[in-house]
Amino acid sequence: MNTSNVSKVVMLLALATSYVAIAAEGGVSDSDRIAQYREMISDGNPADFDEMAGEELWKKPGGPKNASLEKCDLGKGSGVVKGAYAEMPRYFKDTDRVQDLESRLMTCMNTLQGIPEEEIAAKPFSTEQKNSDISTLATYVVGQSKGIKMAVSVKHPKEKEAYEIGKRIFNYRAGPYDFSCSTCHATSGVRIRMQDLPNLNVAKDAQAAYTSWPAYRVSQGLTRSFEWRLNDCFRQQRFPEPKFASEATIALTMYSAVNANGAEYAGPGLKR
Amino acid sequence: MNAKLIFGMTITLSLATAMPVQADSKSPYLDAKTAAIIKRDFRDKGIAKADRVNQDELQVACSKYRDDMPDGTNDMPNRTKVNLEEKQLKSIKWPADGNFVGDWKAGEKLAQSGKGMTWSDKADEPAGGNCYNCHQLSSKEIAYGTIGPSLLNYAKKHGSREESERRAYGHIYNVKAYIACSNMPRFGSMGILSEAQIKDLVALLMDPESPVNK
Amino acid sequence: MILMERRNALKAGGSFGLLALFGAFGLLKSGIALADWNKPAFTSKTMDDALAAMGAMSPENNSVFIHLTVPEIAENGAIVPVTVVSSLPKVEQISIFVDKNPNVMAANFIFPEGTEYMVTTRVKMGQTANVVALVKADGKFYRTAKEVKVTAGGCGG
Amino acid sequence: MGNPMKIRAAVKDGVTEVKILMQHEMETGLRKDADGNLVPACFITEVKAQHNGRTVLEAQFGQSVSKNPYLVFRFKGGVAGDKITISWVDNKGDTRSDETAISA
Repeated sequence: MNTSNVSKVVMLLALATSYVAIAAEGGVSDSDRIAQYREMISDGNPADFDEMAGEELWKKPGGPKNASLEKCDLGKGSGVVKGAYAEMPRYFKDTDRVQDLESRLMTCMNTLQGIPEEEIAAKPFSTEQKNSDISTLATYVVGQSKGIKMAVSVKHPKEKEAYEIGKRIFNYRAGPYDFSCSTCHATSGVRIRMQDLPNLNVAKDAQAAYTSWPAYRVSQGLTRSFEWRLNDCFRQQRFPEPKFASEATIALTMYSAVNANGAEYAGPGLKR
Repeated sequence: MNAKLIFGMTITLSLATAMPVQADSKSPYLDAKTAAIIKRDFRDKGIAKADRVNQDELQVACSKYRDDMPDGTNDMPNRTKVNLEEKQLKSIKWPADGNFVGDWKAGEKLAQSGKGMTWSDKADEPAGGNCYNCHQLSSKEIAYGTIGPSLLNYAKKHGSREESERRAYGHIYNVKAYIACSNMPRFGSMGILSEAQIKDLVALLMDPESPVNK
Repeated sequence: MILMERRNALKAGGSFGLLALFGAFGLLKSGIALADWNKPAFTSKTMDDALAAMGAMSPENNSVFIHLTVPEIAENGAIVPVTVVSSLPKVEQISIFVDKNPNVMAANFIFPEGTEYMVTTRVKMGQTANVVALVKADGKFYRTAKEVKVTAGGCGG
Repeated sequence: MGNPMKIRAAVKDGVTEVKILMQHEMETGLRKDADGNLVPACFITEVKAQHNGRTVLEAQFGQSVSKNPYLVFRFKGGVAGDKITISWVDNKGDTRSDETAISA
């Protein structure tokens, strides 16, 4: 076979392959195409940079007390970061309340570093101009639970209560559009515009959704925390703004996290 | 926001009260505590004022019961549902000129826009219709939601022309007059869209030249 | 593994003096000079202008020996993954364009001997458009293109 | 000086695959900020990859490359422990260089 024959064969093979691809296209849905897109961008997540920056922040002395956060107790003992996020939110004895990650980080930044809580709550989310310390710290902490199974407890009465209150807030319809979380997140197999919506009452969907937050948001070029995720949901619900790391957002986080129990934590994620 | 009954104003429960609770789905204590937390934990931002969390009668009922669920888990007593729908129907202001139809091209633009009434929107900017978020309205637009039914070929599906126009106007103005706890906003009754905007959307649904019916 | 990489990166970040040295001599005066940034090509507003600036007036269409992988739909135009693989012999360079972007040329890659003829990167797309791959092999130019639909994301609120 | 990049390099069957994620805004110069002012262009223009000092890939970028550029390529040769160095320059003259060792 000479070279021109070889190229003819290659050409025919390629044509045959593309014919098969076209024939198969009839069965490809837009959801499949979006899944294909997500798969293609899944490697190379810029949230890795926030994990690195968060680790530096965790270890660097700061605040009026010039102390690091290395002694912060995230629920598994002083300084234990590995696997802590997979068990949060949880009840903390020292504060006598249920706290999510950001709320707990705020406690540690306050008690260990001496930074006033109001000062932290004033800069809860990253912006194009400046990353938020607490959000960056959260990205580092969640990364240390990668691959660990979600096991959020509802054994303590306050944990159980937070879950129940979270469920009620989830179904609370109000505002000019009559929306609640459940307007979009209580039905399986529906989408808004092009985006599939997880049914957060169902384990399979809740697991996939919860374990992929915090996430680097391509459209914003920023890594977003779970508190941000809830905040922006309320914006789109046409609600007023939920206070950062408040009992309301902690309860909703509890509801989402418990429904995701049993799944391996997979964040920080990468989203459109 | 006419017809807005402010609930939750009389809750006097102190959040600091430590009370052993039996946490379950039917607990007046937890209901009251949730209401108090919601009142306390939301604040003004931009045009979205804190009092938006106050529910009207319909919102209270539809937070408690589910109605019109695709999976069939409707648990609202029928009498409650009918009662709510009758009240909502009264809030619909039908066009004085008896004409329901505007410009479908303006309607298509409105249908594409998801803007309106969030804390990042401005007070003087008119809201969009948010239609494509939940409905299919064109066989050419691939980015459509499925929370609501597809509205393709709407004009051919709902009886005579007059009936269809009236039905479309009423559903956009206040869908809750027909389905008490529908997921869709009450665009007219809640002052989200003007009469003229609603007419443009009716035109989008009804005009034979619009992408809905092409 | 991840931890080790992070440590390496952090260590590199900490040693400013060494890096300054890299910056001044390592990259710019490494002996193997970088090819010049092709300003006419990178500022071209149309495909024709860009191809002319690359010296590729009428490249041969060839989707058999250039394999271009892009998503059919991009959920967000800020990241559109692009992979180009060429089975042509003697590939010298692979360039990637987006035909409706304000500046159509996105990237150009130069392949020394021993480097496989493939590259993956990510480009921005302002709207639904064609991604074009241009391959220069043995002095000749070949091209192929695929459309990527950029969709409206989220609820637009 | 630019921010650190992430580099992974692994050799399999005599071919080394290099994956690079760079930290850079990649501003097009066409975008307006919240106040309506144009954000000046700032983007990586050139990237060079070296294996034990030998260039294995050169790249030139325009404004259309995504924020935090990602790059994957493969070259023949390379054994575990060899040094991979990636360097970039942007249009403002800022530079960055990081290195990693090839893993098996």
